Amino acid sequence: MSDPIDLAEAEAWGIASEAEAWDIAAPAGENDAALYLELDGWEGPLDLLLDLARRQKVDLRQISILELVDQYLIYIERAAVLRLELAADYLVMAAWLAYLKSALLLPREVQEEPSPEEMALRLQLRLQRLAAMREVGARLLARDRLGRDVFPRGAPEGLRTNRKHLWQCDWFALVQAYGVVKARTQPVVHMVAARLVMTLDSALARVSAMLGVSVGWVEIMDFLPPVTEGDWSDPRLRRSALASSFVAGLELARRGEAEMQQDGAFGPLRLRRTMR
Amino acid sequence: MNPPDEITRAVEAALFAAAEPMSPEALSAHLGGAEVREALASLSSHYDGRGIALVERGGRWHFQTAADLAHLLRREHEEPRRLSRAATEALAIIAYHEPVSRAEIEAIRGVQTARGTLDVLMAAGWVRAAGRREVPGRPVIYATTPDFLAHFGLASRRDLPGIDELRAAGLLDPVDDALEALGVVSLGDND
Amino acid sequence: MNPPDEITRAVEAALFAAAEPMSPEALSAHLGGAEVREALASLSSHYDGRGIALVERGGRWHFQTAADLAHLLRREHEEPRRLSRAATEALAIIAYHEPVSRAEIEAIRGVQTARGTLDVLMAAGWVRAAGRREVPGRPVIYATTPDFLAHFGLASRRDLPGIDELRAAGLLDPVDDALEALGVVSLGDND
Repeated sequence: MSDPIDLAEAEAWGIASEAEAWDIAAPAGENDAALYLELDGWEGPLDLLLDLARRQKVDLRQISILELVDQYLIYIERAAVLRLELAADYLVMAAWLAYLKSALLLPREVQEEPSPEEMALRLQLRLQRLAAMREVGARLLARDRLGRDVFPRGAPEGLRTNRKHLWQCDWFALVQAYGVVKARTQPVVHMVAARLVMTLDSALARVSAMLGVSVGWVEIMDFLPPVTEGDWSDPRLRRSALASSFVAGLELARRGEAEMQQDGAFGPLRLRRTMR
Repeated sequence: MNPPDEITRAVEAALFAAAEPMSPEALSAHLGGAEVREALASLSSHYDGRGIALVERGGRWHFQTAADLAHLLRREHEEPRRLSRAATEALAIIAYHEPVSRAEIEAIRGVQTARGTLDVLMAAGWVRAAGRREVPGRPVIYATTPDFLAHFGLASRRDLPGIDELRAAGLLDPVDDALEALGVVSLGDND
Repeated sequence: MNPPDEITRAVEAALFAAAEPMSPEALSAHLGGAEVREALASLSSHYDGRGIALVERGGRWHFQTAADLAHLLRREHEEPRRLSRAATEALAIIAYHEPVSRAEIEAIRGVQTARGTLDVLMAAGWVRAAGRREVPGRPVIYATTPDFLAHFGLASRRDLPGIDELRAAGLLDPVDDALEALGVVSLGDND
């Protein structure tokens, strides 16, 4: 058993070590007490435990957890006596350690899970891991560091690869682009090209004349001029002739001069002179 | 070559890490009063013919890249790239109407012109900012550069074909027809 | 020592002039596709024992002053700001366990990690966010950077001091895994 820790000494040790080993070079956030729990230089209960464990001066694998628990509880008690404000997690840890201690000491009838031995081992493993990281952190910082122990070239010329786009555009592309812009934005005049049509008047005259000489139903297609005549083979003109002839038929029917008949949708459309 | 002695190593490292050329006095002071001239001479001959040279300029020493390798420091990597259609149009408008503001370019193109488009033309060296137009907002106006004329083989902007010539060449035909015709009729055949 | 060949001179000059460590690939690209590995090896041995050393850090090469001359050079250079203890621990944990989440860092340290701690490490360029762990909450995970290796003089993470011993001792494994390895029956395994 080591001597109970003198609080003042521990404090002094903590503060001194902090100041000596680390500058709290620090962004504002690190001083945020809510996030950054420090008690006399310890960063939380695990840190304090590790420090206490180190004082046992044995390999962390062989520390006495019971002794460690005692030391921690003594520390907390003293802090309470001195009315030091303890962060809640130090007290939580104290309560947990007190429980662990009693579980380790008392004879057990009912085996609880996890066993106190496992909890103790777990604590020990955590301390080992923190200690390991602390140790390698110090070793890392002690290396020959670039900018502290070894130096890069003070004034490197710097390597630059100027990635230059070699823009390509030729005379024709330029002139053509201007043409495109001009064409796109010049006032647009819509010209409807004259095309051959059969006017309603001529269709009316033709249908009317043909009905006059017919005796029965005549299909509307037969009123159209024959394909062999002039431009009438042009399908666009034929479409116009069909439309005009149809309208002419309707007009004649309206006047009562003709009758129209269609048996079904898209069926043949027939006309005949009105029989009076 | 014998291994360098300690002073030579120290001088070598100090000059390497120095942000500025150093006089022998400054070096010596830096190295605790050591005599550095011999070390400088030995280093200078050691680096002779290497990729790095130790040189003296106005009594101060520094390392620099060997003169014949200076081209390694600034490499130009040129990537041929075709000017985008938007950039070509903007360039053509500037060439025909210069000086023009961006708003005027947009008015003529009939579409918005991305900021990057003019940057590209300026990076290519064909267009420059040519002052500001004295109207509200004082917009920057753009004009072509001598490089532009050189690149396009023009003696002056007057060499650009006029509207009538463009029309004669079919370049004022509606876009689709013009594009269609491209494959078939070239400007030269149309003259 | 024979005079260096042209590629060696070019590699020497390029690395000397470079503001950043360079990978062989980047070097090769800069030197028009030249094969540089042999030159790197020859330079590395040429500079052995001189005041300057050619070193490889995380696959990237750079020149730096010889470590044993630190005492001569340090006075001129302001010591970099020291890391806080919290930041040092976080850095060690990230380096030895990477990639790790903040929660994992905190599990080892036993305290919450202040917001600024990781920021300091990231601002120093030693730590970067390395994606997210695909577990509930998808926490960000952190890893070290090539600059970390360069700063601490590590050729690779395998050179981290004591990493083999730590691994062999199981100290890089989570506590739960260690308990299992020790044959301690935990609640979950009790069925």
